[in-house]
Amino acid sequence: MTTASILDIQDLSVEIPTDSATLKAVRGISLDLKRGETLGIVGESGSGKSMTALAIMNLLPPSARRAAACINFDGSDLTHSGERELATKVRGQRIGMIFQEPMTSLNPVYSIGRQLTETMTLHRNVSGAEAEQRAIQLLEKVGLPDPASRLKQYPHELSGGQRQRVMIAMALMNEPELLIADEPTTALDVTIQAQILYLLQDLQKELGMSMILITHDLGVVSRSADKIAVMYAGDIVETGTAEEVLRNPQHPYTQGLLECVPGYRGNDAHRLGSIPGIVPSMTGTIRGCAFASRCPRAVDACKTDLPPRKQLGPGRTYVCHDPDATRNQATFGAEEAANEVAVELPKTPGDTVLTVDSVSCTFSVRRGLFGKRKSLKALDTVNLDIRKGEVLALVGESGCGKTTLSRTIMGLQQPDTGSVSLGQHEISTLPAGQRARMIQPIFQDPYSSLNPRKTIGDIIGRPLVVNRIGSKSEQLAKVHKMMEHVGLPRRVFNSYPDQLSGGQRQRAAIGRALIMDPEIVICDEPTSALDVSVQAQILNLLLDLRDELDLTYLFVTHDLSVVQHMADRVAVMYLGEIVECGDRSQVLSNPKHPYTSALLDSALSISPDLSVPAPGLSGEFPNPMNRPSGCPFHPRCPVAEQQCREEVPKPEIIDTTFVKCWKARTFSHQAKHQ
Amino acid sequence: MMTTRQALGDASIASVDTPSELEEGGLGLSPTMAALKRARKHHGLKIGFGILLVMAVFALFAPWLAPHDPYLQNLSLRMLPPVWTEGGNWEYLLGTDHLGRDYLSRLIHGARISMTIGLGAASIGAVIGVTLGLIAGYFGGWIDQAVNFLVTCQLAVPSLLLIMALVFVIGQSVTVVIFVIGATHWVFYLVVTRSATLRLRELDFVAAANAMGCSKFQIAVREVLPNLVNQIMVIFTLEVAVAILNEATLSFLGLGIPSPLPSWGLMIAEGKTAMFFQPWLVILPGIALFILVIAINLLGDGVRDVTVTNRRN
Amino acid sequence: MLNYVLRRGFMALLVALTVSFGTFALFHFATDPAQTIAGEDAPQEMVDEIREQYGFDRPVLVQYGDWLGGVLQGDFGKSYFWKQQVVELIQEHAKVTILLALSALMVTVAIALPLGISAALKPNSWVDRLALSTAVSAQAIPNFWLGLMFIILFAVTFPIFPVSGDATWKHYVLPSLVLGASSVPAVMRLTRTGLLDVLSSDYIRTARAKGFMGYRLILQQAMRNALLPIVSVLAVQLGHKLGGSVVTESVFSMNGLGRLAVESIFNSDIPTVQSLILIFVLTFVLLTLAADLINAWLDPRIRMG
Amino acid sequence: MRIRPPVPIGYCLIGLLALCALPFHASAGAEDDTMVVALSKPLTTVDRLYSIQREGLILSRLTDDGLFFVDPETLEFVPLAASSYEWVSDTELDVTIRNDVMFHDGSPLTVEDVVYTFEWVINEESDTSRGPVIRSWLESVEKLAPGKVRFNLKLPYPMALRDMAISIPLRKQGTYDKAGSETDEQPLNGIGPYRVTEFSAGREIVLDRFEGYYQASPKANPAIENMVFRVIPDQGTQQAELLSGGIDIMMDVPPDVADNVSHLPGVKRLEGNDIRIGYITLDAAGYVDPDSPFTNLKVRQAINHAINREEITKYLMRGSAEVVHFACHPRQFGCNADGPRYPYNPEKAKQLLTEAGYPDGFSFKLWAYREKIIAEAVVSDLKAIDLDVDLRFVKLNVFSKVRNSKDMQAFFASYGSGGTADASASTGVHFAANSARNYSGDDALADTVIAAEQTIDAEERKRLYRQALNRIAEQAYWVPMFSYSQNFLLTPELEFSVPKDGVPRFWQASWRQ
Repeated sequence: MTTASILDIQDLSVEIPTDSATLKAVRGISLDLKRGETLGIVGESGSGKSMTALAIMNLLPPSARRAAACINFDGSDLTHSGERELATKVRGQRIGMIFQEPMTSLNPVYSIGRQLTETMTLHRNVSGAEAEQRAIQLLEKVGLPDPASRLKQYPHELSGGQRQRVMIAMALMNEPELLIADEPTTALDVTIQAQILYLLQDLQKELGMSMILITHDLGVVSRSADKIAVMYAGDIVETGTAEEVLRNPQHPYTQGLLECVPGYRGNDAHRLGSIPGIVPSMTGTIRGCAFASRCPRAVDACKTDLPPRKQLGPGRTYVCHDPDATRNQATFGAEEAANEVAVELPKTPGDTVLTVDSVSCTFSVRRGLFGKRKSLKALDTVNLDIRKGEVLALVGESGCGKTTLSRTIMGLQQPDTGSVSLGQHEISTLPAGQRARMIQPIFQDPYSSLNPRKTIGDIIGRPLVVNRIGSKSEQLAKVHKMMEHVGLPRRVFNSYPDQLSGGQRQRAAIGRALIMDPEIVICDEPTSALDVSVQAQILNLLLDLRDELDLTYLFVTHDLSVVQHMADRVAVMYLGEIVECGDRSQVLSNPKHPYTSALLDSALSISPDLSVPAPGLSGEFPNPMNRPSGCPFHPRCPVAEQQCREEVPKPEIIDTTFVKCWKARTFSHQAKHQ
Repeated sequence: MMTTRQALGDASIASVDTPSELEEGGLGLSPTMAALKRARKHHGLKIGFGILLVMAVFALFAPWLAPHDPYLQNLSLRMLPPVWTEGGNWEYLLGTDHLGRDYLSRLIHGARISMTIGLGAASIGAVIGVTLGLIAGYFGGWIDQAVNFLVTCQLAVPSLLLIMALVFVIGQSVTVVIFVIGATHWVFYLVVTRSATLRLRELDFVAAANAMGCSKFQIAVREVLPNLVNQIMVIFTLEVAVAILNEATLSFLGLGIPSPLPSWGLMIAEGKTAMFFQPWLVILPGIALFILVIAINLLGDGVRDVTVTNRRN
Repeated sequence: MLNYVLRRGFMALLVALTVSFGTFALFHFATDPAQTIAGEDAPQEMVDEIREQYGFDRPVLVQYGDWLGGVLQGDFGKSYFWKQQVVELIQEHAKVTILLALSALMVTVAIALPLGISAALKPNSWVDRLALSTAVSAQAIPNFWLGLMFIILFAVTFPIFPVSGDATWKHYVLPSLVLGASSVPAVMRLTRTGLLDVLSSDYIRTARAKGFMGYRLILQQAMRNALLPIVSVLAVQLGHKLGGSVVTESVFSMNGLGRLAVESIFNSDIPTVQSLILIFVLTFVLLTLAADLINAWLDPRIRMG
Repeated sequence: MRIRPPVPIGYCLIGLLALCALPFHASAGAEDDTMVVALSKPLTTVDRLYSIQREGLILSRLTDDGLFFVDPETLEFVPLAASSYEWVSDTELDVTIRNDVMFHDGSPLTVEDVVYTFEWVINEESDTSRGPVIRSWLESVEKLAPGKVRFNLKLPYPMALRDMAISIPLRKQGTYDKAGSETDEQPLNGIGPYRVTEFSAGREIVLDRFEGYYQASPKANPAIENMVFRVIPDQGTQQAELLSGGIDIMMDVPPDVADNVSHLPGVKRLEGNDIRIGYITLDAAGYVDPDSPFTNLKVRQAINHAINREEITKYLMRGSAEVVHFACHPRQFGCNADGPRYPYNPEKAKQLLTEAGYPDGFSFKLWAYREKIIAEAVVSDLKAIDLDVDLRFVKLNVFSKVRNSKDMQAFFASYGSGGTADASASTGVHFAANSARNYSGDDALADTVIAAEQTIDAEERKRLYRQALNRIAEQAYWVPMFSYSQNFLLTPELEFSVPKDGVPRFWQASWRQ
């Protein structure tokens, strides 16, 4: 590594005028990036990290205003470059950029080839053929098979991961010196995320690029970045090497954030740390420390005076008053956690309350205006038991059929064959009201799961009204009690969902699900739309409520760290089938199915000393409309043999774990993770 | 909207999430209050609303505000010009028509007719379109296909011709005109309601309602419909304007409001034979129409602007 | 794709049949075509005889079947009122309407597209405000009134263009302007919002990050996407214009399909009305089909799904 | 927005007329000897045998001759293509044909052509518009000698000459044999002073002078060489065209327009009579409802008294329009009644209504299909005596449907008698037993009318009509309103004598020297 700076940003601010006020998205930050280095910018949504990335090449939305003392890129100051200069000299040529949404970031009406080659022909005096040559070369490099024929394809013909590879190839067309990757893997599944990160890391080494990696995921940043800048409310609150920041965080926010990550403080911690409140809005004049209102160590000075930037070493800074008075104050519920762990009782398996018996589900889908209808097998003879009082985690990548399964369990979707029974009753024969009393859902997106036209009180009490349970006053009392349970202040009773934060909304959704005292709650990715600090609050709440109300959870998720934290048992789904199901400890520490093993490899825990592992899985999640023959996993499986390609594996039970794999008995998981 | 939000990136989410979970933090405005607050800053909306208010007052209190009986004919005082031209008369500020009726009084009473037709027809269209749109969007399948067929029928036939043919065979009266215009202007409601319902149907709060045991009807009416109110309101205002113009056109072509009712379109038609000589007969009702319709459109655009919410999805 | 076209064609046929039967029944119940054929002052004997001769006293379904049978054999019948083959009649009138519709479409495109594009490029600028006020005013002006004002202004006060008729290109100038103006607001608004949407999309940001700017960004990256909704709306607008611009044609006394349709309605000239409806429905369906095909050509997602 | 006062527009119009040296329609004007006439309604065919429109009649007076024609001065029926005629008996008519008459294709008119024409008309297959009427009186036509034909009538029919003059133009033998191909070369092969050179339905008809026209005809040697009939349905457009030189003459101009336009220099206004009358028919027979107020004579009289016909005629019809008191046009033969008249007297009307048992009035629908302005004025008058009138202004075909199914309580209509100056064309048509227009339900009256129609003797016919008309007036079956006035607007260059029966004869037109 050389020590020459390639990018030096001083005092960069971005303001976005809105209807009512001016939003200070980025507040005078300074950054320094050395040649060949990777800088990870970490922050929750609203911290201003994406705006920072866009501000470097002035790609901000038209209304945004940028100001900076200097943005020194390799000796030239970009602050004073006009649009024309940026476009012709810098963008796409010396600085490449990758965005979060691979689905929308490619122009849908032009072929991949055209979008790749034009990047080159626009800037360099090369022929189309030369550019095409380079494009093929790069596509091969980013790991797209059969690159020459890809050139004729259109973005919609590629999967998300493939598109992100194309995006990367496009950013590399002119061999930029700096690559800015704005949440490059957030929209992707874990296995694909690992592949892409590995690819980026590889390419960077090979090409000697510098990189700015923007992400909210501490695991990702811990593996990929050399240096980390933590952003909060438009400001950089802490910088340092990955090791320093993650192992020895100085700023209370960084500390809190890390406490919130499941698995950071060991797998079995019952309660997560959490940061109360949410990011304040950055409008008007900001006084004091922006984190003061959420900080357990805050003293009066934090609320009135701007905190100083403290330098611990070269490139190691944090912005905090660091009041002595509260220096040793334990933070973010750590001691509670200690108590809780003690309270936790070993679980004894209860009776089976819900049985899914060989359920299959097929949809018919038409593709395009002229296409024919095709059938899509979403569920293929799924068997599952849920036992009283347990948390069963259903894990899988997007498109694997977890949502269809949870809908089928709730009785919202009729299975083609098979049945779901709840106690003695088959769910499809139960009257809607009775079913509702036994089973209730909590959904992923708290923005869409609450009717924006109803007040919170209405929403929570609605199940009672629909099922005519109790008198008006009883209903009201119940709603108030439930709001207390889920930690919603009374005054939001007459508020609309839009007036609440994401965390509050999810609390309301939980309240609505629990007001009927259901036996089983289906949590469909209840935290994946939330920031990590809020996720911790909700996970804590869910666990508390389970103990309090004796609930059973079916917890649908893709996040193995959450599974690790929450689940008693785990079921792994792949292409509409359950490929492995068993106790958490069994499945996660000793996976029998190669897919489970690959999922575990791909999950990136916070380990600054490790880099991104080489992906154990090749290829993409297949299109459910073209199911591979034999074992559906065989095209991606590292241990697949002839038998796997031809015969569908038989389900078997090995050490109390259900598994569906020909190689289950011989396969052993080489644990690369901790 | 979605894309603008994306351009703003994650920063704008912070502005949405302004209300904080902090105990001492205040709540944001409720959707209605927020819209009203935006409305106070919207000039087009204020102007449109103001004009409309004045015209509505005229329409409501026409019998007391009009200086003459709009039906009283005086054949010896036919075609008097407005007061500012030669031969004008202070008694008849805007002159008289071909039967010697006071033009100003007829214009004032005309506002009544235009507004009745506009509101009536747009309401009927809304009822038909929203109902069909909800049903088609929510239930899908063959019902959706059938509704889609109806829409194609409706769109494929030139609507003015259809209206004319219907009025022609049913007979002219205010009620018929309201019903016929209403019955031929529901496609816009339907398309918007249907696509919004299709979108909402996939949202989790509908699944939640399903899971709590709501019937399909309850979901469509209690959960989905309230979310369409803003959009329906915007379409409603625009359709009121369309209905008013349609009525005027129809009356102009002689198939709308029957004489001697003072419809503006009819007044233009009646004045047309003399338009080169008594142009005010044509110009005045045209201006009245223009002002009314522009006011409604300003209001509609304004309502759309202020009710657009920064909601996700 | 053939499958798709066939499905659409079948739909069109079904629509045409439904609508034509509807009108057929409507006219038979409410009007007396015999009197039309006979004329205003015709004596009773004549009207009675005509009624019998044309079979107007038979059940509606039988009469409709008769007509449909004729159509299937390519015989659209003879106009009651014009005593002429309907096919010839429509051929004569279609010329005017097609010319008018196309020139009006050109007017619309010439005004709406540049205005919409410049408004989208500079939101909240004076161009944007001009475009918006144009749209709001054009929406509010009654079409027929605009026609009358144009006649007063440009044909009588300043006799630049002829008052009425359809003989020369000059006759088409004012009607095209009036008819074209009527669809300016819709097309302009759509162009503006469509382009604004595209310009704020992620892939345009990508293109900017690649170094595109200025006219290249608009033409080579944004335009094709922005065109998609415009193609659809233009097809619908053209369809409506071809479906007889009743108002414009009557204000300017042009012998187009719209006026033919109105006259035929007024005269209960059922064969003509029926044939016109068939033509309108088929035109509309064909145009929207064409728009879909153009969009499929522009957008691979539609093409391939 | 300032409203442009009318006067400047007037000046502009004057200026415009000065600019007319650059006309858009080069066809109009004396320079190229072409007269352009505006038609309000499209003519669907140029063959008079297949059209009964007034426009067709006007055109056929140029392109066709019948055996007889209506003398423009006396309005009597006199020979035209015939040289003489003779009633051999009440039911036999002999007609001698001229020998110098030529068709437009150059062939001479023969007796065979005459026989062919009439046999074609009475042939059920021919489907001509006047066929049913002619068949009702004409039994057969036979050739007596070269140049002479005999018409055998089914019954005595004094109006035979009228039908021949107005409805039956002569056709070349075999004209209709080649089915449907009459439009080949020449749209029409007539014997009139003008030939049709171009015909496009709904747009225009072009005529030129037929040089082979027989000199002995009173219509011989018309002054203008070319005529164009342009269809312009809209009155306002017609005005604009006249002012900008696009047309030379407008017919049926509404009085208001005529007044306005005639004040401009460069436009000439002509006024003339029309044999058309306007009237209101009341459902005296109680077809709609046997208990209808209109079955009460006092109610019908009240309505007669309530309508201010004088004012309506004076202010709205104007020109030479006159109030009409009986069910015929005063200029028609037989229209000489002396029955009761009902002067405008709203008090008396109110009183009659009270006597009839309707002190607070009642409500009904008044149907109308033309002259909306009159209908509106009538409604206004009736409202003044507390009648609640709902005006149903509809198109003719709807009007006919409702009227023919006897579903109207009252309707305002007009009748032009086909230009015939004989009471049979008005009184006869409206009160015959089988007439859909007859809402009187008075069989005795119907008998009287039929008797009059089948009487050849002039005095007896007059007596019968007087009897019928007085009965109508006594019973107040109608509210006779007014006779119409015809307004023509034309360029001052044009010389044109106003027709007495409302049907212009354009062969009389000429350019002012």
